[in-house]
Amino acid sequence: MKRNTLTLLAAGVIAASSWIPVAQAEDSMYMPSMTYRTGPFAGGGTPFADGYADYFNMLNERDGGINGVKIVVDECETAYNTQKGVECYESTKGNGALAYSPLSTGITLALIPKAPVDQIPVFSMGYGLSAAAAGEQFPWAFVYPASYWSQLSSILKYIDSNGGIEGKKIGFIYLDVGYGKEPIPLLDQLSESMGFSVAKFPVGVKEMQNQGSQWLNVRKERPDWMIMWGWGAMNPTAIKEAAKIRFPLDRFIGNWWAGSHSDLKAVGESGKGYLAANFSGIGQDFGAVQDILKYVVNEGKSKVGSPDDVGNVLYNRGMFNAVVLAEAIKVAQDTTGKTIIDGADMRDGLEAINLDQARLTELGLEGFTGDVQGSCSDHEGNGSIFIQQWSGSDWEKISDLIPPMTDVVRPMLEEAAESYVSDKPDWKGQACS
Amino acid sequence: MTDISQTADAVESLDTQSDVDAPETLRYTEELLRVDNVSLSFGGVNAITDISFNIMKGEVRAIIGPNGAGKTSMLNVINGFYHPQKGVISFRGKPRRRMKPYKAAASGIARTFQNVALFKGMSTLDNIMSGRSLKMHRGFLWQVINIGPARNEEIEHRKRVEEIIDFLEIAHIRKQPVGKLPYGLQKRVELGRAMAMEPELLLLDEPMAGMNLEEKEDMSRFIIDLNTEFGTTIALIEHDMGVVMDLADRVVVLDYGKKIADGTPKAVQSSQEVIDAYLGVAR
Amino acid sequence: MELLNSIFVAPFVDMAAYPDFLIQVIWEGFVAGVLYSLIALGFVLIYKASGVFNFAQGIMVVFSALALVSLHEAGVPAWLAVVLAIGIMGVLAVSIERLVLRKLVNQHDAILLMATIGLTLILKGVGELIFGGEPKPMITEQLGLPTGSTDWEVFDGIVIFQHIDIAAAVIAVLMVMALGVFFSKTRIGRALRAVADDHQAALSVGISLHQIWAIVWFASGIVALVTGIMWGARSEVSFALEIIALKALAVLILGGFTSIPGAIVGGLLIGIGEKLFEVYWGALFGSGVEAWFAYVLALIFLLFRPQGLFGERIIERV
Amino acid sequence: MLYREAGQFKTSYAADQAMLPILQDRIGILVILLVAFVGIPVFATDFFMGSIMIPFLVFALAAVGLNILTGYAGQLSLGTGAFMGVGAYSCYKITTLFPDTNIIIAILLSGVFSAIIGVIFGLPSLRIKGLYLAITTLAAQFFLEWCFIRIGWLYNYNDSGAIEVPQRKIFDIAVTGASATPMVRYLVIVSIVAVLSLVAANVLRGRIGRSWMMIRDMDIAAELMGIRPLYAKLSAFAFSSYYCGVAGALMVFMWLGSAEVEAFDINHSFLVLFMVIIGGMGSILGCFLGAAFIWVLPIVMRGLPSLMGLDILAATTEHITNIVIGVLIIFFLIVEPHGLARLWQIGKEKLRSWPFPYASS
Repeated sequence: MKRNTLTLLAAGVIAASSWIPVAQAEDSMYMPSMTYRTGPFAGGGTPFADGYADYFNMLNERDGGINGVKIVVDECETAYNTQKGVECYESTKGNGALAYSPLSTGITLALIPKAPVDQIPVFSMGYGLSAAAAGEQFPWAFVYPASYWSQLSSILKYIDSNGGIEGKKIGFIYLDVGYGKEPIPLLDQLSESMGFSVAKFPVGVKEMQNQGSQWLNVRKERPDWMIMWGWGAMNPTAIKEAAKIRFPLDRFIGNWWAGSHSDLKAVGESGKGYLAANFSGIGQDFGAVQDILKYVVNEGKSKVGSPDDVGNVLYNRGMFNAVVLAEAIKVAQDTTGKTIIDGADMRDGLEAINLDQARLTELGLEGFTGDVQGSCSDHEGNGSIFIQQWSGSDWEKISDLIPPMTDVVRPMLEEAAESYVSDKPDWKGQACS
Repeated sequence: MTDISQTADAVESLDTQSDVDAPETLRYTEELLRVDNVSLSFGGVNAITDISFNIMKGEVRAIIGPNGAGKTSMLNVINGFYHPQKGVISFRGKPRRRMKPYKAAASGIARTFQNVALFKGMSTLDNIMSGRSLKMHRGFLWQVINIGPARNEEIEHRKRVEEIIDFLEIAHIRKQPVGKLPYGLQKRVELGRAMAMEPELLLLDEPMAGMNLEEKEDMSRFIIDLNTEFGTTIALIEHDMGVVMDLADRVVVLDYGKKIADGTPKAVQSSQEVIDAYLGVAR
Repeated sequence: MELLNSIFVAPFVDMAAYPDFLIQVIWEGFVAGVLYSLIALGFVLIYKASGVFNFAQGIMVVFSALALVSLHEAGVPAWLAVVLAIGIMGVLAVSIERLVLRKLVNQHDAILLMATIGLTLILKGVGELIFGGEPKPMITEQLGLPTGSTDWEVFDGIVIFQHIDIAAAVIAVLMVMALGVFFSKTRIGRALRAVADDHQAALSVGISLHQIWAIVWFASGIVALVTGIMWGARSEVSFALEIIALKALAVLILGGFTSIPGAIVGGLLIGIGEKLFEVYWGALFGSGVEAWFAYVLALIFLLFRPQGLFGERIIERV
Repeated sequence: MLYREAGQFKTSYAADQAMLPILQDRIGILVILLVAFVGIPVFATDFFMGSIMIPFLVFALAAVGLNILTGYAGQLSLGTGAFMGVGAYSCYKITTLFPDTNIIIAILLSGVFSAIIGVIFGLPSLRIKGLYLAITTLAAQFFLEWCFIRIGWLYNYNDSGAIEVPQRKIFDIAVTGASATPMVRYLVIVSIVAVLSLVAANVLRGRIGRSWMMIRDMDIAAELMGIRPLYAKLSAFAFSSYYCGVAGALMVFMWLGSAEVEAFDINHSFLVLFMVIIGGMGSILGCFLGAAFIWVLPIVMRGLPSLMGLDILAATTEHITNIVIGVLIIFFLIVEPHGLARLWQIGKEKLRSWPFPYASS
């Protein structure tokens, strides 16, 4: 008897896809986790995913979930690959997913248009599309606690407050993909208004570990400061190269994805002095982190390699991602009165978030980050950053919180949002009063 | 004895001349291909040195010589695969120096190869159909929809190919991939492919190498039929002297890239220089 | 006019104005070139002896270096870790020969190439499974490699030489010399050359092809380990290195698939060429030209000299 | 028992040359088309259409493209991803420069641009062969990737550097953009793929297809039979790149919705190559089998641990999937270089002669 391939295949695939766990049980909510524990950026993806999962699990263990509803964290491996990420999204969105945090600009860009259709918000915490900060145009996307543009403006403010920026030359070394190129329009604009000059040094993804030429060019250009938008293996290589050409590392500032423990571990002592922006607290001296250690890590319920990794920059950032989501769930529960919420409620919750210092203290995160307060139109929460410095063995916070230049950044964000929406006739924004 | 030495002398004297008039009056009158003073070398190594001969329309011409004599190189020069450094080749009276192989094919020269050069991934039918490539002209767009002209053309040529398949008695392997056929059959398919081109001049490079007696007889029969029934002019390289003597009208003998004899099989066979060349007499 | 100036005049004026910088650029290119050469060397060894175009050479670099670092992380002393890593490459070579090459004898070279692409996937999967996907710092100091730098004051400027780069160059030279001795003085080496010249003839005088293949794969495994250590010391050991290793393919086109001197000269040409091009002309194209410079150079080169710098002219036969 | 060709006599060359000479095969194709055009849209879930069928069809089309070049014309290419990128970026430019262009036409047109680029990078194939050529396609891959980043015009100088698919409608039904339903997108894509596959099958069976196979099997002999290598090779590059280009446009416009340059990187080229190897070089059917296999395998692998009640890290299954695909590639190259398509063929032969296994055909 002859069968045809396609039907066989179809049967097999339907069977396979139905294996994917459907976790919408009575008393739990489903929280997908897009991770990349493989591929060239696994070094950053792994601690982030650990922190993310451990916080939700801690809430489950300590409090029995959020308002008594447990959170099921389901990991899907994207390998930092957009196709796989979209496939993860499509395969899990039907499970009652509350929000997606893709941890990749490419995947975020692919999900932003899908979010309003599927009614599931996208929370790209400090990455993705800067323009998504404009809530009027992007009701379903959030970039708390700050967009890339806000971050860059804070970094420039830091430089300005350390010897002035006018008349200086700023070198900008970046990963030559969408992520790295994002801040360039703002940099160009601010160079005029603040009176500094810019030299750009793109690093191709394939050349991440082969930056000799870029740093030769840096030596040729002799900038006063260097700013880096890097990720993965690009970071340690850049810091090593900077040290090699004797660039003063205390004038070399990475963005918040270029300042993790895994980046600097490979550099060690020779990276001493290197600066980086950050918005999530460092170390284990927070109540919430201690609870994670107590309820999850020490109970052997974490995937984290060693307990020492808890509290690392990216671990804590992954945890903070979960904190914001958990807080949004709680806000949504409180406002709707439901215990089990859906994606639309989650969106409202995210928009109404108010993580001020009092609330952070309640959560066991005193001084962990600046106030994050969302609104209908503000989807970046006006978050602040601080600057940290590598001591040769660990990160140390060396500055106070630096708020962004909202007055300059906001109009640009809105303009970018407009242009994004312009060729999408059916795009639905929202009116904010 | 005297007889032999005389003919041998005749051959010798011929060799010293550069013109290539036939040693005896032939049945054939029209010259199809003419090779004049051709030399070919690879990075200083001479493969062919100053060779001249001709092929008359309708004859069977054999090229013989010991291994490494430059026979295959000669065929490669004739169908444009190698470009000689010196000399001129004229086909149907038109002289040419450099020619691309596909142009040689277009002008009516086909060949088979010493080591079977069939398209191994294709069936017998497709291999022979491939010989019709030059005769098929329907453009890309017709091919895309594959109805009307392109299809009719395909069917029309299929008819010709089926005739060749019948002629060569290979109907039973029509749809088999050629890679797995026995050697003798592969040689036959290759001949079929060359026939499909309906060439004026067919170059056969050792068509009977590695065959048993029965297969050789079959192949000889095909070659004779091809020559007499279809009137195809044939130039062949062959080691089996018996076959050469039976088939060829005229023979040209090469040794170390030089022509050492040219004439009827009988005349060549008795040439002292030819005998020396084959026996390896030190010179 | 301005364009012509920026192509033909300005870069050279720049070079002449800051000769110290030019020297630095050439030195950096030289060191990168040494590493390209080492990867290409691994390719050439295998191609010479078995006709396999080993696409997996890049991942072998990562795999061996990761094995070394992970062993050390697991508490094994550095010297022992090196020995064990070499051992792992040996086991790998034997298994590849047994399980893959032996079964693919006499296959078309494109098939062999694709098989090594499959091998790349396997090594990647196994490597990430065992050692994890995170980048790891190379154990430079534990291996006794130098870390400092030396300044050379010249032309009113300085040229900085990293000791690790000098070490890389020295080790590369030593390794090429060692391979030279191995090929010319040992019995196995002579057998290897015989195989490279003519497989059939080598077989007929009683040389075991299987043994030879295992040995060359082992030898390129060691070359890979050394490359991995050197490159790892310059940045870190991560799977991202694999893509850089593809540049060695361009090197091979310049140098020819079978020539060891070709691999070295080709590597240096590409290393120095791409640095000079990026630094002095890159801005014209909007920088980042290093990503394709090597390949496009190889492509142009191919059009004029398909057999490579040191390869022999190819005569086609029918 | 039912798969028999006994009694089906061909009385004309036309009938003998038909694409599917055996009645049962024709019925089989009919059933497949029925399932594809009616069964799946009616019964399948959005996930099945959007995340399994659409990517599968995109990859199958790309694999057809690569197979034409590698499997039929014998020119190994490692630049498939970049050629898909050319298609995607062209389509983006067409739809944004001429917003009124019908989206289907824009997609089909975008293949023309990648065909042109394909011909340009195919030019070296006239002088160089085999592995050397593979390296020049690598040059194409990296050079084009760089162009996608560096030439801002290609992505309309977006800040994100990505191409965002605009919304386009046909008869007031959204075909692209986020509000296009998976069913609509699926139907568009399955129609395009079906038509293009038929075209490929036609071309490959005719004079042009034969000239490619001649070049593949024995280029010297082909030339001596009157095939011009210039035309044969470049037409193969053009035709193949056209398919890759359309596949790339479909990938972005019908599936991903937006794309950065990474969507077209070298790993993507390899993925399509794996599909061709495992599916079967020189077989259109193989492209579909290979694409289905390579795309579905990881999804099944991801489902397996939880099905078996194991708690394995998502990353671990990813690694194991890599290993499995690697092993399968080597396995197929050793045991059956013509891949799944050949296994399918053998299965059919067995079925033909069943229950008399030694009655050879």
